[in-house]
Amino acid sequence: MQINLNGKNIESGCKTLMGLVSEQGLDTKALIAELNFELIKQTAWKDTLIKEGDTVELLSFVGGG
Amino acid sequence: MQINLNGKNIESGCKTLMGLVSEQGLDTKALIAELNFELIKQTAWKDTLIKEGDTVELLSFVGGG
Amino acid sequence: MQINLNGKNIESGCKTLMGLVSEQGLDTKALIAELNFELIKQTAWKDTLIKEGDTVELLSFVGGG
Amino acid sequence: MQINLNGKNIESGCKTLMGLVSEQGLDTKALIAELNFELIKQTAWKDTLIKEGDTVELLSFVGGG
Amino acid sequence: MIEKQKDALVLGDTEFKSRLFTGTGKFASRDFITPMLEASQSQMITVALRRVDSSEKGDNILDYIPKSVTLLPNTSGARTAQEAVRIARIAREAGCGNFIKIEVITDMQYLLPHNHETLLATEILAKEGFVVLPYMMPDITVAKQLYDAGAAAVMPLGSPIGTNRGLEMKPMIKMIIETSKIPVVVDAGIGRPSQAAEAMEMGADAVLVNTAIATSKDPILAGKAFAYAVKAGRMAYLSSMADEKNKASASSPLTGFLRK
Amino acid sequence: MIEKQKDALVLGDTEFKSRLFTGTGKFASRDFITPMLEASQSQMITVALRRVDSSEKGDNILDYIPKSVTLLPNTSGARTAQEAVRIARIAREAGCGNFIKIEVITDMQYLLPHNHETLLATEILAKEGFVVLPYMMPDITVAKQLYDAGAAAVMPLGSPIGTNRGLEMKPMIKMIIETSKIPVVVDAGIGRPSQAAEAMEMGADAVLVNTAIATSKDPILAGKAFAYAVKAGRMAYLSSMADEKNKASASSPLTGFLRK
Amino acid sequence: MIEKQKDALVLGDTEFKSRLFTGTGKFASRDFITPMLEASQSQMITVALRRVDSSEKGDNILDYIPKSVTLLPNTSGARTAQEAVRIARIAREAGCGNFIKIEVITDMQYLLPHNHETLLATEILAKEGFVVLPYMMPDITVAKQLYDAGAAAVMPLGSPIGTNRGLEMKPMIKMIIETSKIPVVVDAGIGRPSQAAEAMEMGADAVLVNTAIATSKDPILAGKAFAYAVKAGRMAYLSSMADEKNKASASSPLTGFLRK
Amino acid sequence: MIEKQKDALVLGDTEFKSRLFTGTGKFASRDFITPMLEASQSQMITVALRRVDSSEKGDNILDYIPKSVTLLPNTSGARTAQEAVRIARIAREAGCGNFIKIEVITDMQYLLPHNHETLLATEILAKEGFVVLPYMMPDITVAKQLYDAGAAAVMPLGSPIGTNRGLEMKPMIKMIIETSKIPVVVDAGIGRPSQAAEAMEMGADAVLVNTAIATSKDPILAGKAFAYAVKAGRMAYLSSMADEKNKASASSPLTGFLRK
Repeated sequence: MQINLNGKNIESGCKTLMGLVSEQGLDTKALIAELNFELIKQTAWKDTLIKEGDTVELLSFVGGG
Repeated sequence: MQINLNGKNIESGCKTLMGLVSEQGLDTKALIAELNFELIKQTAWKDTLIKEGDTVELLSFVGGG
Repeated sequence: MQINLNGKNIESGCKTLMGLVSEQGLDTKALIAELNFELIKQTAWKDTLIKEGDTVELLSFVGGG
Repeated sequence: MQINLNGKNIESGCKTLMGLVSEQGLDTKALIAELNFELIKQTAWKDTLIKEGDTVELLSFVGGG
Repeated sequence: MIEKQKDALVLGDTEFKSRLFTGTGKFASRDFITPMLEASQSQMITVALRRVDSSEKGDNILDYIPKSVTLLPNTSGARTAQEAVRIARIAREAGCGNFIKIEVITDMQYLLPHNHETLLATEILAKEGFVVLPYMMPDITVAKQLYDAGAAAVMPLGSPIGTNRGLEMKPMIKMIIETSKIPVVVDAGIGRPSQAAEAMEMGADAVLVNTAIATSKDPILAGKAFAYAVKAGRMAYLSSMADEKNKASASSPLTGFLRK
Repeated sequence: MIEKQKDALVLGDTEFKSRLFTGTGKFASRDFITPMLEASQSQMITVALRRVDSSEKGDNILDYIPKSVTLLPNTSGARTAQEAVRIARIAREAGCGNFIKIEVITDMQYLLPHNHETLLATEILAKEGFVVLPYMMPDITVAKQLYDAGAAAVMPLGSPIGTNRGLEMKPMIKMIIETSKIPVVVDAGIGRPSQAAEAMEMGADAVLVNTAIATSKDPILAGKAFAYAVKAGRMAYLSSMADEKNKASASSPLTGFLRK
Repeated sequence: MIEKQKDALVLGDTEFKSRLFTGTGKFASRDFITPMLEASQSQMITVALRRVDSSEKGDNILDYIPKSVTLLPNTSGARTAQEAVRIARIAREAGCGNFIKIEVITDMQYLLPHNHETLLATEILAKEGFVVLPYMMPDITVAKQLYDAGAAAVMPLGSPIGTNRGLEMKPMIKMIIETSKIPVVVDAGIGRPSQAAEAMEMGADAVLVNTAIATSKDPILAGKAFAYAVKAGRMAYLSSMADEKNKASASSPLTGFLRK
Repeated sequence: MIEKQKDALVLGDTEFKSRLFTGTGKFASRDFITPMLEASQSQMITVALRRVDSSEKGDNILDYIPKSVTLLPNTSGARTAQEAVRIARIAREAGCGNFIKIEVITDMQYLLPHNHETLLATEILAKEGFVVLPYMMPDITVAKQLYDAGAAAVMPLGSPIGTNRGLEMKPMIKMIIETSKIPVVVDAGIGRPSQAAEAMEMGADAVLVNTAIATSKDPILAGKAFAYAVKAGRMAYLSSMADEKNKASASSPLTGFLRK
């Protein structure tokens, strides 16, 4: 199915947010996830289902002044 | 009758804007008049009637930077 | 006899530098003495004779930047 | 004969200051000449004899601040 | 930035040969105004608008200003965009032409302008066909907004009005000059001809000087002094002088006098 | 300090209407010198003296300087008082008149003058009837010694020669101006008309500008710019403008527009 | 202004002994962050929020910051109030606490903040219980509006971010300090300990330093240097030193050594 | 310039860990001196020498100075090299050690030092084995002469004594630091810790501060403040911070928050 990840449309077969994150090969440690502009705590990722057309933002803190 | 002149309520017997101006003993040369927030050209002052409760502003240009 | 003390001519009856210093009622603690432009250590004051026309400077350290 | 011109020892056959100047191929217009540290006016150059060991300085005004 | 070949400053449809704008405030006597304008050759001068009170002598300050000089009424006294707009309309209806200096101040201690209210007033008055010259805190973001709002120029302050402290805000003004698509006029705080020249050297299109001229012991001579300084600074800008250098460089040949 | 009523600068027996002194160094072509002098109306200009070498084109720099302009030969290249004295004598004997700018430099990195050798040269040359203008590090003690030694003026530097950094030494120059019994000419480092104006505003009697004019893209326009700036600064000084203020003060009436 | 007797800076419910705020940007390696915080004893540090991309090494910058140090997420990247608000909310929900540095920039050339959008974001976030520290152009009018909007402090810039030019905006910052009812933190442009000390001497309540520490050859020593400077400046402010004087005054007795 | 690896300042045979020199002048009470020295950890302090008069309380200022602190008698009051030499000899014979600050002043208005008399005194006293620290007008030529004459360091003034105006002579001091083969101590005019830090950042080896500490409302806190500032400036110098930049550079990633 098609979902929008960090502004790009991608094809994904994952059913959960956790699945999507692993699929992207991202280290979860520093990760922050928004599903349709709502923040999802990491503990909830594996139970959070994603569906066609969802918008996902994966963010993290970086150095800044 | 009562009119509001430059923010103060005054008692006046004048019927025209020109009358009011002379009553105030002001030199008309530099004068600008608003009747109820509308500018009245000097040429029209003598034909401009004023009535109870009117608001009159008499202004002039001064030095400024 | 006449001696010159700190730029002023004074009359003194003292025979020794120590005598002169006491005569002036100065606390010796902080005092530095020159006799005829030569420094005399405090220990030597009582044995240092002064004679007519000698020049004596009595100095001390003060606050300075 | 050997003379010292502007700090360098040179060989010259000229008998007069004027001769030396022309030998150097210098435009006389802007020229100032010292013979043995004494200024010689241009009008006198042709009558000024130079001899073995003389020191000649040829100077001119240049741009400066 | 102005167009170099033909060095005139154009605001609205008016062309200004003089890049020195002056003001009518603070003169010991109004009689100084006309000769000061002559001496300085200034072609634009500010005036303010106030309620009359019977005590004032009634002569008209406009009578001291030759017709050839463009009037620049200011909106001093305004504390909101709305008040500024109202003053501007009265001034125009009163026959002062359509130039307006927007001045909105809520800081009564340092008399520094309120940029956002100034922006709002600029939007309204530009739409009404005024030639809008907003007096502003030097702020590159606001300068761009004023341009978008239709301002004819921006007038950042050099330092607080009447302080004579000159270009305290120089770095910010410099950035505005570098990036502005409309003329930049340095207004307020210029207390010395050298400061006016400095503003012009860095590329300002004009300066507005009132206090320094009006409060000098000889306002006519002072007006002339600023006129010369503005010209000097403009010429320096046009002749593109060399920048500051860290190392000294001799103006005479570096060889010793009798050395090689 | 100059005498105010009749505002001319007198050095030796010569009276100068222009308070801008110029120099002949660093011009891309000598052909700029004559028109620059016309444009700037400068009445005094410096030249240097050097050994010729056959390679140089032989034309005479003096031919580019109108007779009405006073020549100010400098002693550049001198590293001791003795060398400076010798150069001065040659220059005078060569018919350049009796003005001399003493310049003795041993610091070959920043080209800053040697005050003590300069003082020694001044003593000798003043006795020989020269009109001595010593170029100096701004030092109030040395300025007084130069006066005692017979200098006609003192010429403290604004900043190192050729840097265009302006009045870096302003506080020291200010003290010299305040206390000097002879004219003070700010020499070296002035790179902008605004800086020349600033020097004049604080009471300098004249400025000497060479590099900034000679190295600008348009030396003639630049010369004119400095002439205007010097006049502007002088007028400002004479019209005694108000000082800097810490508090703002309105140039328009402080009453709100429709408030009392 | 802070309360003198007990000299601690309070923002929200948190008390800060150190008046040096630091940042996590621009370090050659994140490994400098922890020791820098130890050396500087800074108790507040900024972080930014961005989209991840797979290329980045995934370690968490927050792991380099001891729990005792307050996190100050900034809204860098925001070009409108709405974007700033969204970043602030994410940061808080992500467990970074409720401090937020509002940073809204549309000027991509000089990176100067947009005061009006910053004001709008402050109003919203203060209502939502954030401790709002807005980064701003020094503008006394906007500073007052930010106070009215509920800001916990104002953070005017000293000079453009990353320039190390120090307190270019000193006069404006001074006026803000004089009039502000909330703490004033000088943010951006501070490139030297001396500049940090200068800000504290004039009464700033704290300074935020990132670039100067992170880009120095020895960020740990540099962090310590700024810590000392901030303390020095604060002590100077509290010991109220004498002002500048125009006249010299001797520190030794003025009598000549052997004179009366 | 000092040797970096082992960062101690060596003058004569003495090693100084503290780069803050202090003075005993102008304190409201001598009782401040001992605690100020403790708080500031200063290891060198100046004293002056004068004729006594019977009115003075006779206690000894030297009793307020711990033995661990090096005494630096000054020659204040001297108007010639000879007077300075005489004071130096008395001070040494009186048991104050062989450090001497040469101070020769003839300018009684601004109290600026007489460089040439100072040079002459330095030559004589260095030959007699004194550790000579000459107080001087910042003059690169004289600094070199003082080195040749055997000075242990040079002490150029920042601004006139007691003015608290800081590094007015910064450009000249900078050149001296760049070229000096002996330590450079900035003496006089430093009125704020930030100014002391600034001097150290540009590479000064130490600073001498008296008036600013002695006349502050809390001389002990002020002494500590200057100690911190000197350390901060020194650390900044050793950690070689980045220079000023003309262009801004972000401390957070420049990508928009949700943009690429």
